[in-house]
Amino acid sequence: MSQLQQYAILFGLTVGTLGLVLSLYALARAIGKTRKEPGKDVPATAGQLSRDPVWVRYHARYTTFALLFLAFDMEMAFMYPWAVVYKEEGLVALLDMGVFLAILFLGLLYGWSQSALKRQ
Amino acid sequence: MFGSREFSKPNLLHGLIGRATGNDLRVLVVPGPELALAGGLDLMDAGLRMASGPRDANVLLLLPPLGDKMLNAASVAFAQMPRPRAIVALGVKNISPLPEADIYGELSQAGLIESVNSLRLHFAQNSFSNSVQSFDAPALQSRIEYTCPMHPEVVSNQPGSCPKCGMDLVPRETGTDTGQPEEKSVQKTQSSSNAAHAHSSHVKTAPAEVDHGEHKKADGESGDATAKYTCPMHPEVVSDEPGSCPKCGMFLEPVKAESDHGSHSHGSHSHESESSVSKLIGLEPGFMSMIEMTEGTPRSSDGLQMEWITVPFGPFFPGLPAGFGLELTLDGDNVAKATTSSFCGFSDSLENGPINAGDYVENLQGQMPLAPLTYRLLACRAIEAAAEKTSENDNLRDATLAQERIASQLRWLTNLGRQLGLKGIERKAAKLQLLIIGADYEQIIKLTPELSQFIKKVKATPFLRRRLDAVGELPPQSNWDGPQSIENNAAGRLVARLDDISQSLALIKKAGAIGEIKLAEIGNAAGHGHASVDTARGKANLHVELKGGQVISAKLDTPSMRHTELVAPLTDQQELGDALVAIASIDISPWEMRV
Amino acid sequence: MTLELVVTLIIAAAMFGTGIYGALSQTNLVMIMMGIELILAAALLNLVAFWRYLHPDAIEAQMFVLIVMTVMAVEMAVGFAVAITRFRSRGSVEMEEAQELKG
Amino acid sequence: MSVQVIFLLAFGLAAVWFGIVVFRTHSMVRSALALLFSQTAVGAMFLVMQAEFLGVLQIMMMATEMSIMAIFMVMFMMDPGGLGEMDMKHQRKLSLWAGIIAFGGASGLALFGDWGPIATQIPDAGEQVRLLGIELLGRSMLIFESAGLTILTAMIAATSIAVQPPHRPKETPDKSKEPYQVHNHGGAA
Amino acid sequence: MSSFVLIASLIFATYGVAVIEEWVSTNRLRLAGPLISTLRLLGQENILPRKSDRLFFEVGPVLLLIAALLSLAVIPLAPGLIVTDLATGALFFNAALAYVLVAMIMAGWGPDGAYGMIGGWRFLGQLIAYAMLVVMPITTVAMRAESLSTIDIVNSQEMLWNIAYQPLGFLLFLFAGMAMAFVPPFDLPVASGELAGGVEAEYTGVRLIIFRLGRMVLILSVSSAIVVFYLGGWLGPFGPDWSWSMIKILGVAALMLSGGRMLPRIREATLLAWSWKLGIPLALANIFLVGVLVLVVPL
Repeated sequence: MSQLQQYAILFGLTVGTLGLVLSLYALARAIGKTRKEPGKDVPATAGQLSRDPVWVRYHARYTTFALLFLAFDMEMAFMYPWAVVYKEEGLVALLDMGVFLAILFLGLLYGWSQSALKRQ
Repeated sequence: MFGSREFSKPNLLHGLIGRATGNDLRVLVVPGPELALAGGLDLMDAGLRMASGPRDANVLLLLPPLGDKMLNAASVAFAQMPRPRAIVALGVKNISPLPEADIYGELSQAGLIESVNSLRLHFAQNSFSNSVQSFDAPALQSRIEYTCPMHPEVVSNQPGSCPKCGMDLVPRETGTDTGQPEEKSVQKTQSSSNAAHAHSSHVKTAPAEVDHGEHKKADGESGDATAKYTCPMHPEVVSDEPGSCPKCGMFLEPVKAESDHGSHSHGSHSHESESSVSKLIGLEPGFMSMIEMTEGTPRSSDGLQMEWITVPFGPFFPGLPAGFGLELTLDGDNVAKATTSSFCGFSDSLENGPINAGDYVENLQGQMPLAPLTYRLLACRAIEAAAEKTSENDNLRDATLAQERIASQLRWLTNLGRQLGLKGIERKAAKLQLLIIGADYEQIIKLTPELSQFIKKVKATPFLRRRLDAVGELPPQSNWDGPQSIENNAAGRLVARLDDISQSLALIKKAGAIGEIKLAEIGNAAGHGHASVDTARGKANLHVELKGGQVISAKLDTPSMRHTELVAPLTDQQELGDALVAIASIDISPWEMRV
Repeated sequence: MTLELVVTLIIAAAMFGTGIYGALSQTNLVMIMMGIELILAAALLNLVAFWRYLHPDAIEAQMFVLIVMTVMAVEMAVGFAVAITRFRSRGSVEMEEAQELKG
Repeated sequence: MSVQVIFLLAFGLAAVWFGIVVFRTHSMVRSALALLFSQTAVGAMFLVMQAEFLGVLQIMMMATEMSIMAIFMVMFMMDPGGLGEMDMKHQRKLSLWAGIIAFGGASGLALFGDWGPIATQIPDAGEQVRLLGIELLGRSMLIFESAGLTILTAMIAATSIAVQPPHRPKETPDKSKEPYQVHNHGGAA
Repeated sequence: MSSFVLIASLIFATYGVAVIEEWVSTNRLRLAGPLISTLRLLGQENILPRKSDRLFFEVGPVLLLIAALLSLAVIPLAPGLIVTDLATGALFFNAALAYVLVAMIMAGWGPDGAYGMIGGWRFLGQLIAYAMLVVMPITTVAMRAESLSTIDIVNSQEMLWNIAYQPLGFLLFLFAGMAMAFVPPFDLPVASGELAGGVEAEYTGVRLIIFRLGRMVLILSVSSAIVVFYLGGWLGPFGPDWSWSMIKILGVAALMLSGGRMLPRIREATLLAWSWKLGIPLALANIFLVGVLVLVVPL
């Protein structure tokens, strides 16, 4: 099966799931309508109505983890091709990737020492 | 009629769905699962599963006692439950804002099982019916109030312009006051400022420009030598360099000392950049400056000025005590401020004149459903002290008190298990609690090995101590008289409560029998009496004044009243999950809080 | 066959144009970085199109794509670090209010 | 008009349309996720062009990175929910013209440049990954290591800028009554 | 014919995971349980929150289901029984599961509810903790198999399963897999004790069916990935090969669901700290260990 056919199957799988979901929605709509009642469509917070909008500038505490993750994530892109050819290349591949991983680990250690790996 | 979904002629599929709904019941217990356990009802055994919120539930189970604030909250929860839904009332007759209950049963395990079976029938028959009515309740009405985007504390009922900054007020929907548990404090917190974004009007160069310029920004690095830096929260902390305040870690803000007003001419501080934002060169008119918006807001611990939201963790929050109204101001997922209230506090029953001693004892016991016998003992002892009489079976009474303490600690463990996701502990503690509550002396002795084996299992739960020992650090001089523990954190309190169970078991074994708590015969004695009882949550004391066999005045001081002040320091700047576990670890009973 | 190459290049050009419009018109630092991301994505698209249709044997093109992806990630990391510091000291990352950073 | 062109056009138009939505929508999270789906459409175009490893990599990397961009946008932009319909743009005319000229130039180049023979013979997916691996360890080892160094400098730069130096007062402050003098010996000038 | 068998076995496995999940959480084995709760939810009203972001509210659960199904597309139940045998199958599994995060952010941000929003952004923090720990063990598995295709990976475990060959990688991948499928003790976004249902709080009716179905397929795909990468896929001493992979998948799912229940829910700060300070160094050590092992041991 050539590659393009495989991607076509994946695309078909996605469209098939969308079809399943839409048919389920149609079945649910056929079963009955949702009745509009006061207070029903307000976000439910455990017995009280919270009407104020909640879309605020959410203060995430893992910002420094995120920065380190953005840079560290790239290492994965280089590791997959290396892993595939590793057995052929033998020792030079191990040393090569060793240097690469050591460099990245250095960055991680620096972050660790600057207390970036903590809940800010 | 208020529970079923509308469909003209229900067909086979609707019947099937009705039967399926009947077999998969998700219950939202009002006031809370602890009440069911205290009343000896085993919901799991009856085939009901706990719902985590109103959207997840299809059965509303009402248990006595129910105040009107609790009923208002129940009507809000019922309104938010998706149809088909049903109301089951056990041992409760008048549930005014809620519609007529679908099934009435009496408050016992047999009554519960019988009402669950009739509930399955009810769902099978009229999950779908053609005559349906909308449910409405006073707590659901909403009215429009107007508030200024820049100053959330300015609130008025009709449109106009804000007295402080002249911007026109923005409509905002809010509940009518009858629905809210207590007066919404006028000083709304940050939350309404994000409603500010509903305003599309541009920033007018309002008179308030003047004070912007004065407020010099704390440019952390290039602090010039003459400026003084002080901490916004601790003005007495004064330092001549930028940094963070040793007391609270907040960033030190530059203060406008008189001496340096004229002298600052340092490069980066050119006077021109000091002028207000809107006079910056090259700025398009109508530019919505963000500096103005984030200027006044307090800084979080990592120096960023973020917006806070006020989120209610209301009466039916799984994991928190039932009926405990908690409102947290969240900065991200850190708690910045916590305000507590109670949906079912007790009220002094002496407003309408003195009542005789026997009724006072029954009345106090009725108001405290989570610890009825404890407060009955407290009332009897206080009245007997006032009448200088001593009851003969005092040590047997202590055995009853110990039995109730064990039941209360086991309910606390169920709550902790539900909050931390430990289903095994939650189920086992509930089962043991149901056995203990109805047991007489021999049964308790037979239960002792099972109980101590369960205590060992809880202590051996992997990672439980590690999860709890960083949480719930009580401030040093706080008046905490609950179970004393060596380590001052949630893990210490867990171990203290487990030891409390074993001590109570030993006490019951020593007492030899469980005594019935009856008020000694006092005739028409008079005088002052004081008594104090060591309840599961701490020391409760009652001061009673008797005249002619009648109680004229009584002053009750319960542990939960004192411990609610601990909630704020306990949860300050804590992560949300830790704050909730800390609150659960001090085991507040909203029934013991004043209304 | 050149039709596919030209179609891809035109789409990459359209993304490039959108990226430039975005980067120049937005006032917020983070939105400007999104514009740059779009420009880099257009560059990626061109690279892969050239590799696929013109020189499939030159595997260096794929290596070049990996490097451009690294640039995207690194640029975002440092950009957000600058945004955090600026927000901490000034309270906003609107470029309009960054006049004092001018030379 | 082979199947490939149709899919290329479909995903391409989706990518460009999401790119435009990024700057037109008011809600910040919508704009961040629009960019995410634009990058995913670009990844899908790589798949259509049979560069499987790059396409799957692009789809994966961009999902996590653009979500992180979404949280940073929510943290630093004024009205993340888009309730206020605020328009945060300036120098509209200039940027519009710059965009059109850029598009015109690039597409002109694409249309009128002669690209020479179109290759039809492409290594299959597994082969591509293997060749890339050998290339990585062979000729482009220096590029591979310098990419590592770039990532290292990015990590160090990001951490040193973003993380506040921990402020610990040098010695415990004394409890005297007069105003609280904090003595930072040798602190930052 | 084989595609019909494949679809039937996937549906059976998802139903099996749903039965195990209900059995673990209510201590009652009810084979018709998932069917009954699906019918109940089908009959429930579909409430739309008032000022919600309608697009996110609708797309969230559907994207979760599509991401989980796409990640299942590269999992082989038997040598021929696979939806698409991509040459970069292991990478595609990881790419598909990255969109679980996007779905959770949409489902959290959409309905404008406090619990959902906090749950959604918490899951992004959780991703930052587990993402690297998913990637590096897959690299070592690919190292041994010299290819990213999942069928080659299973064939490479002919002599010795990867759980014995690289146990450290197995433990890290199990830890990261449970965090990826937000199975308790890592159920931060949908914590019922802390956030009253979190991201699921605002969903009712048929959208909740899609959300729960997506979650079950996600648990199935994570446990089948563990089986394919570490427990030798369909390799088994005797009997039909697809039965082996089915038994192993349901076994791993049961292990994940019941094992996790015994631990208290982890704090997000602890999860991040542990995975960055202990997880990533261990993963790097695992790469070196396996690197040497692959060169030395002829297996």
